[in-house]
Amino acid sequence: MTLTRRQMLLSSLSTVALATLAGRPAWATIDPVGHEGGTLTFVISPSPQILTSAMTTAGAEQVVSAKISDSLFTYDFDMNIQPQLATSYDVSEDGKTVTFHLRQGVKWHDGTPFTSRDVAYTCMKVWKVLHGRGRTIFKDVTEVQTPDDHTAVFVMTAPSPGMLKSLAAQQTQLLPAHLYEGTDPMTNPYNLKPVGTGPFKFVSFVSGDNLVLEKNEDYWDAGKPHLDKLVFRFVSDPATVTAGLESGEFDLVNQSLLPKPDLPRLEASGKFDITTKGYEFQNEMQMIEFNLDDPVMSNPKVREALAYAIDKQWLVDNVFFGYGKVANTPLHYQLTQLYDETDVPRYDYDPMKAVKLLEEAGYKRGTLELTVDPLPYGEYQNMTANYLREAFRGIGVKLTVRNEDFAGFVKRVYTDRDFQFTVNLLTGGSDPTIGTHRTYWSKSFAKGVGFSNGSHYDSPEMDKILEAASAEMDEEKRIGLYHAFQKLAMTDLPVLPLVAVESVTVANKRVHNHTINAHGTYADFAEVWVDPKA
Amino acid sequence: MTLSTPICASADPVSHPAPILTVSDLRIETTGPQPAALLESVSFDIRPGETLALVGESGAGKSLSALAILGLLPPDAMRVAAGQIHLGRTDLATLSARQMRAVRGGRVAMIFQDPLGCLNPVLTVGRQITEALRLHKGLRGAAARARAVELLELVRIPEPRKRLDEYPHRLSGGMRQRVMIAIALAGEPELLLADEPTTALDVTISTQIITLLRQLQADIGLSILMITHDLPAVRMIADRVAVMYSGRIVETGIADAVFAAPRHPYTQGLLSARPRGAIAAGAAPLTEIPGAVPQPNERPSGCTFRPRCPRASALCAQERPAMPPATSGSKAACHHAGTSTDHARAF
Amino acid sequence: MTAMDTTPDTTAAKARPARPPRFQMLRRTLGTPKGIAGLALLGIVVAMAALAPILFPMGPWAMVGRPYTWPGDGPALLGTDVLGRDMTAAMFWGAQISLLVGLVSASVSLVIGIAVGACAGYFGGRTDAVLMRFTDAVQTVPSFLFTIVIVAVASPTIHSIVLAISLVSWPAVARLMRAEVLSVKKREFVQSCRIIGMTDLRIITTQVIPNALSPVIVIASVLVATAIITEAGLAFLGLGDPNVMSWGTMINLGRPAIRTAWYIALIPGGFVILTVLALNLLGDAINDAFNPHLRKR
Amino acid sequence: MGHYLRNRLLQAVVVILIIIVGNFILLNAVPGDLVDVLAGRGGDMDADLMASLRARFGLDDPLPIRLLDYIRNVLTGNLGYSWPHSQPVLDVVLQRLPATTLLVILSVITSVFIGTLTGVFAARKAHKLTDVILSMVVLVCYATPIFLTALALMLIFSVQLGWFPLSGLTTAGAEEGILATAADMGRHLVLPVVSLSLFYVAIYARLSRASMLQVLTQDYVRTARAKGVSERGVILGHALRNALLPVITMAGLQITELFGGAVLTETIFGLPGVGRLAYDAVFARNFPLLLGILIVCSFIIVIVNLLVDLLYMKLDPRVELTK
Repeated sequence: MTLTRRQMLLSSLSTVALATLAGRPAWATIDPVGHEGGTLTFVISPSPQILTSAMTTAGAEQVVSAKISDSLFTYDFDMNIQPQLATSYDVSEDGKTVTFHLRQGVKWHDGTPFTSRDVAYTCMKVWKVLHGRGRTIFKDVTEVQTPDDHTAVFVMTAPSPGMLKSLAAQQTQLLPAHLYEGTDPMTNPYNLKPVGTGPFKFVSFVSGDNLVLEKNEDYWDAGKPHLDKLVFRFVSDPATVTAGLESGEFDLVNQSLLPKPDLPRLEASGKFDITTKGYEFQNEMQMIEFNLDDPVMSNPKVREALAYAIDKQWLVDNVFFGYGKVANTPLHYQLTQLYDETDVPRYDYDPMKAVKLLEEAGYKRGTLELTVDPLPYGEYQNMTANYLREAFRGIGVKLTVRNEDFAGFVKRVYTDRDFQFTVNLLTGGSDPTIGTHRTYWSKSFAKGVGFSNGSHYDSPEMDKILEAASAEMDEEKRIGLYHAFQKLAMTDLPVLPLVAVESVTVANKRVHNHTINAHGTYADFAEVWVDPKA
Repeated sequence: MTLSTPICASADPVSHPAPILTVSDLRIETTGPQPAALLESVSFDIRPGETLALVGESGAGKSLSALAILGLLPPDAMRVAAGQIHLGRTDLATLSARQMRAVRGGRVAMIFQDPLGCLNPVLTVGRQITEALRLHKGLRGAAARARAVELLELVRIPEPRKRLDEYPHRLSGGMRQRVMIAIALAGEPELLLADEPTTALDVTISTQIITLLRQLQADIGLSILMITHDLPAVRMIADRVAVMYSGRIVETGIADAVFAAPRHPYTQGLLSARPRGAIAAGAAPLTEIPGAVPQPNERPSGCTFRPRCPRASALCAQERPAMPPATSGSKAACHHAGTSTDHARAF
Repeated sequence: MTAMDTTPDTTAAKARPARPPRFQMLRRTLGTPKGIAGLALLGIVVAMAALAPILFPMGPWAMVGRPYTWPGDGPALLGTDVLGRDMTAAMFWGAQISLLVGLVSASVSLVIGIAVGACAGYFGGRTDAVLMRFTDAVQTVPSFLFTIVIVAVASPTIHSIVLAISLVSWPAVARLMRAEVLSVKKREFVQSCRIIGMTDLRIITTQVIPNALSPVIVIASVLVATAIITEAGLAFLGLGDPNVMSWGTMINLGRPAIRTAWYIALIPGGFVILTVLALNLLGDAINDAFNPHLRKR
Repeated sequence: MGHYLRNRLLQAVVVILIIIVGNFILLNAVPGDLVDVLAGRGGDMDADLMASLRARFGLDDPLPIRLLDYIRNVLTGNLGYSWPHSQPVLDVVLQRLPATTLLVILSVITSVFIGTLTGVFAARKAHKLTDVILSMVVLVCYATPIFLTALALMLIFSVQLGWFPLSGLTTAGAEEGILATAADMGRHLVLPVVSLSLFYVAIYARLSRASMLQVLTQDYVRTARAKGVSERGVILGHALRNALLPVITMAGLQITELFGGAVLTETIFGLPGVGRLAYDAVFARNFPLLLGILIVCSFIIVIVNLLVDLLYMKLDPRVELTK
């Protein structure tokens, strides 16, 4: 991503189209196509409710829509921009105008040509209005001009460095203006029988069961896709997923949707390709969010005591089955350039120290009772909370685990703020500005808004670091700022990072090219092929 | 007594042809590790066109005799341990299950005490009659229906055609018993076993049913084994009477003779227990005889009536009285039979 | 459970010449093979519940070894669960929760059902119509779905689970009670209570309910069994109280690992079956005792 | 008859109204709403967007007004709109109804048939060894929660033996054609139907055994025997029909319980049914959808109950239309 930032910088000065955008480069990681045709069965959960991600950021919708609909760019593993429906772009000197040159000869699945009008419509009427993240990313866009069918000019009130990294299909999918204009996008029937420009066309959708897509014969990238059919199965039961993989009923599953205890066996069988790549967009962190408004939690000694009471390696080994690393800073270790543990306060497992700290804070052994709210999403947060109950009992703290559903959790934590601490899973994103800043920046605290600054951490020093970092164009300075961030975050400890989670994709070995760029299984799958002999 | 003269179409047993039913030395026991005798040495016969009444208190074994004739004793609970039942010359014990089914409802039909419970509530009257016609006469469809109408007419049911499609619960008690009789007559039986046919009915209806049975007997020459403790009904219909007590027949004879001069103390008690001049509801207990019928497994030694008998002697405790071999008139299984002529004063 | 408290000591029972009929009923219940088997199985579960704090004073959550240790492979008799907790301890403590949930929710739904049924049957007319339509409404919604909704509304704690189960299972009791009260209220003693001017409340509580109670008692064991199954089902869906150890919670935890470590789900499943079986056997025995004419022929 | 039907339907309307009002109030007591969930799923919504969505979804009107609006809409056949699905509630429910209907009908037929057969057979062999063994098997089936049966069946027959597909109602993307599709659905439905049926087989077996034993002691059975009816004729022609009466009532209850109540089975076998839909709707705070499901299910249940009553009347002429 450093590269993109420099590109951004460069292009804003020179207004020169990038040579690398001329065509799809031949990636070294791509397996040469060995077979055309066949069906791929891809398991996801939960069932998507609509088949477009233009107005939602929900994961299932994103996985599905990226196969049907394109956007302007894709990104390689190093987050370098790769062309999709935009072949090149220019940025004006003041950074306030970005011109996209669109690919010619692209047709929607219904035969209508794709034009700049589609880009203008989707950006102004959908992303800017209805898309959670889009509202932030495109908030400074005042207008999308369409001087001709193949040029879209984004006019902004301020430069938006984040925008060019957010134009992948799963985030900012393009919609066919001719089918959406003049309708309410949220109730448009094409949300359920989508018309895109992507490699696969919609065939049928049984909510809660399956979605069938077929090859788009008129795909703009000639010779692709290689699959005849792409079938999505919506299976909520993880044990069923493993069983289906082993029986060959399912080919591919992402997002760690199967029970981690099954992974060693799958790995040993040699029949599966297990990878943690392709989640560079996510970088999930399991962490404890302390409610600093709570009188007990606001005491830093208590927070430190609890931090010492937790054996994070145990969590990595037993809850995550090794798919993750102990988190010693708020940044995911995969952000290699920014991650830095030097001089960052550490809280290695030391229950004796925890007891001592609690006593210093005025809580004798057995006098402190706490409640934890694990995020009800997947089983890992709940299991960690269950571990915490035992770990805290070791230092004489009685912990009650609260079980509530997703909406109840969001309401309790972010609206009512009636909690002591959570075990949460936060998406860091490909850059700290995307996910991590929200958690620590005082200005992102807002009652009723989920997954923002849940601790209500308010430190002018931290705000200064974060604000400087998000505007800093110089990479060295940026690294320095984030080092300061990591030190301060672990000193003040509003949030205790537990595990840097690795998501897992498991594929039958007959499936090739399922993870070839930063989007992983969220990519368009134009390159995917299946080996019928394997 | 409402009827002083018993019907005696065939009062002279000697002049009569061979019996159509002969029960000899029938013994019925409970099954299980310690079998108790429910019926012991029961013998009686019925001649064509004759009505024999089996009389006695509940639990005496009257109904069991009838069920044994049809082979309908509950198989898990009871079995025929000894004795024979001959229908004409046929020993029923030798018949196969299929042959036995042809006897049931064919040569021998049976009607029961509670006509509501005895009719299947979910089937129409017509269906229940035609079923018997199909089984025994091979009649189906319209022919069966037509015959069913005739049968209903025979038992004096008004508007028979309409009744065919009705369900039993829509009919009155007397009507139901007539339907039962119609079903019984469907197979044109030689012998009708009537198990307490009037007990569940009120007095007027009961009389009507008895009258109907008499008329049928006259019309089609039916033999009837009438099981009852309704003594007035017995007087109306029976040619001969057999009095049962505790699984045995204790007295038997021409109905008139038994009624006029009962010889066994039990019969005497039974008759005196009936309030004179009124026909009491059937099920009233015989409070005038002290004590109760003993349970089959608690029967005393010797004469089983001994504990309740005013004439019981030492002999009664030692020796069970046997039925005398006399061939005519009434006879009683009692060591002290007939010592009192005035049965009214026996107690 | 009521049967447990009054298990007759046969010698003592023989010594007493005149036993109250209810006592005889109990003897008849417990004398049958079904009754004996039911009591024995239930006895095991009750003993487990009672012994849990003595045998496993650390509670059901103590981590005793590596997660996913198979039964027999480690110190824990029945193996360890997904977090290395002793399955044996979990089973013993789980017995407490299952019995508690079963008994409390059955009692609550009996109370509601008896009250509603008795009022509907006794007062009749408009009261009856209103109460019975309400009963209809509760019965028309599929009960498990309704339980889920209530638990979700109140968020899953042992209290909300018990409450939800009670709130959906009373209508059967109410119907039974109503039918019985309808016949009881016609009887002379109720009529005479009216004549001497007893208040309705007094008549209902002292005359009507006691005399209409027997068929309701017969279904009590079914209520307990159903409550235990429902709790396990809720926990299986993740709607269990995480702070009590229930067999259903254990099944839920073991379900994702069912291919790797099926024992985690199936052992508690076995205990659920055992308990419900015991209750059903006991229920059958009680039913036979109340309706002896159906027992043996 | 007409009078009876009108009365019954009137009662049904009252019942459904109580269900609507009761659940409306209940559901609005739940913490969190649809927008909270949407925001949570995406992870990044701002307060303005959330407020505007709440306004769109009609979540910011006072409760009584929303309730009245809702009832008015329901009366005109409009069950509302499911925003996350981008479809009217009724459409969403109707898409999910076929799976549940198939599941319910097949399991009712299976369990009534096998259960009654077992029960009658056991009654014929009452207190003999066959009966004792059958009764024990039945008792264990009766004591086994449906989800455990489902789990065990799936583990054995899908996972270990691979005889049946693991999950779903159809093989997505399989060849078309009515016969092929039916066969495919059949294969997918075997295990769910068996696991739902086993418990009810136990119920019907117990019920019909007891009822058969009771019926066999009735006088009319003795009459039939005395008429010379064969044992087979007694059982099939006379006893069974009477013994079936409680079975019919139970079948009505089973249908009631399974419509929407088959959540666990639908979850385990990944069937796209209404039970699962309702379950998801609870957690998505999609209350128009949940209410819609409850209304549609109640409606079906009311109809089923009516049919059961009519069938019962047909089978038992003693039951008269009194109300």
